[in-house]
Amino acid sequence: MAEEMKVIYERPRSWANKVTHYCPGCTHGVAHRLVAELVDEMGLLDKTIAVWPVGCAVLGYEYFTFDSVEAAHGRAPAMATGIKVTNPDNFVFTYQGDGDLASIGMAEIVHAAARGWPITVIFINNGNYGMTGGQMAPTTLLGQKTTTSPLGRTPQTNGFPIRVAEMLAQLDGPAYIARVSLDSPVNIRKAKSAMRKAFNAQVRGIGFSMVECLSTCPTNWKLTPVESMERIRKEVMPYFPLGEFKVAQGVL
Amino acid sequence: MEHNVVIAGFGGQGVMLIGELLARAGMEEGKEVTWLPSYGPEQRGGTANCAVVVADEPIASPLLTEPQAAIVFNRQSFDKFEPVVEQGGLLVVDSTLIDKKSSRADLDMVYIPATDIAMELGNSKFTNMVLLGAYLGKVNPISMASVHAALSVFLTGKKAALIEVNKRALQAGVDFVNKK
Amino acid sequence: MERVSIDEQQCKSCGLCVSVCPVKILIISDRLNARGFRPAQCTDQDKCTSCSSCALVCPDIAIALYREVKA
Amino acid sequence: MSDKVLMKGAEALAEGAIQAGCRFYFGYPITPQNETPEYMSRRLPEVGGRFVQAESEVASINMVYGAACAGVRVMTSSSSPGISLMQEGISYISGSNVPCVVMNAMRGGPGLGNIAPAQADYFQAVKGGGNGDYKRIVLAPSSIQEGVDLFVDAFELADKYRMVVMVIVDGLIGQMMEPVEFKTKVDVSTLKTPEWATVGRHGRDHANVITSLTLDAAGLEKWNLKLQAKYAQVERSESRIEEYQMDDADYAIIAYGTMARIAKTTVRVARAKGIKLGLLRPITVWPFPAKQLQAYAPKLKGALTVELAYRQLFEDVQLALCGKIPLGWFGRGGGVVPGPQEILAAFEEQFGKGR
Repeated sequence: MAEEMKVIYERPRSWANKVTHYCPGCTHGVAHRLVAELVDEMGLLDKTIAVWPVGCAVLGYEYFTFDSVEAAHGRAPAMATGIKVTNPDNFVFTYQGDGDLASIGMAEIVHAAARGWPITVIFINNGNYGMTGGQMAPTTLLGQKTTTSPLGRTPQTNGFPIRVAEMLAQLDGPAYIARVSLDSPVNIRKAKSAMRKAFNAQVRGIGFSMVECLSTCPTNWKLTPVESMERIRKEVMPYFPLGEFKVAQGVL
Repeated sequence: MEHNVVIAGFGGQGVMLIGELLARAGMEEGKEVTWLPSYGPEQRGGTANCAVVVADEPIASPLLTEPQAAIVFNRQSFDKFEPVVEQGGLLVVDSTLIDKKSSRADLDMVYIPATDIAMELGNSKFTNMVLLGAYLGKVNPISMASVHAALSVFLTGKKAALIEVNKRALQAGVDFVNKK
Repeated sequence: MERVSIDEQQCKSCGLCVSVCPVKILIISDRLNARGFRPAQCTDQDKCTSCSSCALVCPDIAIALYREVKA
Repeated sequence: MSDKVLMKGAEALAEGAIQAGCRFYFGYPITPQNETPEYMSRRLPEVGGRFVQAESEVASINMVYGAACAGVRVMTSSSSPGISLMQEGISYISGSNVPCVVMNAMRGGPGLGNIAPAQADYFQAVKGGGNGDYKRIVLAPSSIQEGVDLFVDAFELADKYRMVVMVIVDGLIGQMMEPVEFKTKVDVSTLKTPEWATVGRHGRDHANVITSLTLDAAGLEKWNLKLQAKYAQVERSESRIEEYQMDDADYAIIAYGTMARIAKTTVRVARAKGIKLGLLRPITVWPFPAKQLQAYAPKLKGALTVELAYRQLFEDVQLALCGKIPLGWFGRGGGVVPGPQEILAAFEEQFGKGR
């Protein structure tokens, strides 16, 4: 039988092919995979330096075949700035969670965005501090129960969730800001195309780019992976709408 | 041999500048020099002073708690430094602005109406040069020629036209102390 | 050769692929892999439409997809 | 005329860093060292480098961390409160084994304190500051020329040992002017990118990863032992001291930086009075020149530690000399700088007339 098999989908070369430490169904793996696919497709493997956060993705560097550094909590944008300044032709991205980026590292992300220098940020918004056991994050929704908001987040005691994408889009520095969701095949396809634009904004030297990814945390949300995906659609998206908030000329 | 002096007055009176001029002239002669400003909030608008050391040997402390000499441009500086000049030291006073006399018998005192002299030369801005001239007329840490050479480092471009009048102001200070 | 190739050692049994498969050919198997998870399994290779939904949602990069082409 | 130029310390040290091959500077303004970043912002672009004003000291040091991972000569500078904020980054950089230079123009503390000269960050610099078992080499120049020369050593040592080198000065050295000569000019084109640097694979057969994280306790202990071995090597090889008028000295003043310089005048004044006083000035305060101090102990009747702090340097002197000779201490804090006579008075009070 003269039949050949055409590859529809295979593991990216940038993927180190290890079993990750992430919990079953956690969408960190999806975001990782999209990054690896784009690095492959855009021929960036030799030029890439990833800056990993403190949080669940702290060991991110284990899973890729490009160069990596590990930042202090929240400081990834500063470290990425230092790296990009020394070698402007390299491709530098940070990968940060919501505690890392929107709480302790808020100053660093805002000023990196305001400087507008071409670095790319993959921002994982799963509404809580996953690694430390599910405490309240700046992105935790009102009413959402966490280990440090056991009765549910209230504005009186905890303030309001921060919409980072919209906030950074107010600045003149960024070239591309989008919020995507990793809840379904169709949205994951859209997420990848947003990330491609974000990568391109850097590769083409246009400026700072960030993609906020609505993600799940089945373990701390105490939901199954499938229920977690549903929660994104039902509860998270109404507060954190998907879309492109900033698209500078030349970003494609 | 080591010469040291504290130069003190209001900010804007050219206190720091003549200190730096002295240090630069010393360096031109191949001497060891230090110039140490008092700095901080008091530098802005208030009193300003600098300590200058010119020596043949490497300089130990640039900080002068008992200077050999002080050049004072205003009353506050007089009050601050007159008591601490070392025994037998020199105090140069702009008598146009400071009507006080020292109560210390051990000091070599120069009361010079420096602002008046500067006005006669055309502008009170030359007061600092007149006072520096008076100091140089009394002690000779460096030659006047070196000071002249250093002047040309500060006064360049359009300001180069002011070199001559600054030299005259320096000389007026020297002449005042030599006449006495 | 398989159209849906699942690396059973990478699979953590999250079930996301099962939930998105439009032709319902994925199930969680009864076997345990070396790390104690019951991996996903394809029950009917011939029915796979190569839509890629399973690979897209798989957080463990455990799924590869192929399609026959006539030589 | 020689090649000497009259320069302010804070600017001369910046030029010294550039001559030493530093091409990247990240910093945040704080008095009394603002002339350093200002100078860098003018000069670095002229030599093909980059200056970045960060949003905080926390960001500065982490930018330095990023650039250090790329294997370039990079520095930051700050003053005491800013250096406190940098301790996080300094610990990470140390834990990751990458090189950089940090300058601290120490000022009066604690808290906001003031901007006057102080040495109260001695413990922070030589004992700790950030988390974990790490050390940095700490150089303490006492003149502008020495500072400029030490900057060359600072970058060499940082690269050689892959560690943080801190240069500690104060506002007095930063604000004064002295003639200075730039004797060494490092040709940056001769500096090779280290094989460990994260600069993109560019054909390399493996990924470089720089991290201070080792979750496995046995593994982290092993890493710590490696660091400790390196620090022991630095302690054996790199401690430095200046000995001034020590040949016939009965007594010594032990002081560093600005304080040592002022104490030099004390030595001269004392000798004019017939007191055989000398000065032992640690140039490296870590590694502390304990062996050199101990070598003098048999000849000395006593030693007075003088510092712009309260018994910080004194603690290291005690560790080196306690029980060997009588030890005295004199210090002023809060930015007060004692003059040479005040130091001599303290000496005479504690050791008599020195005869």
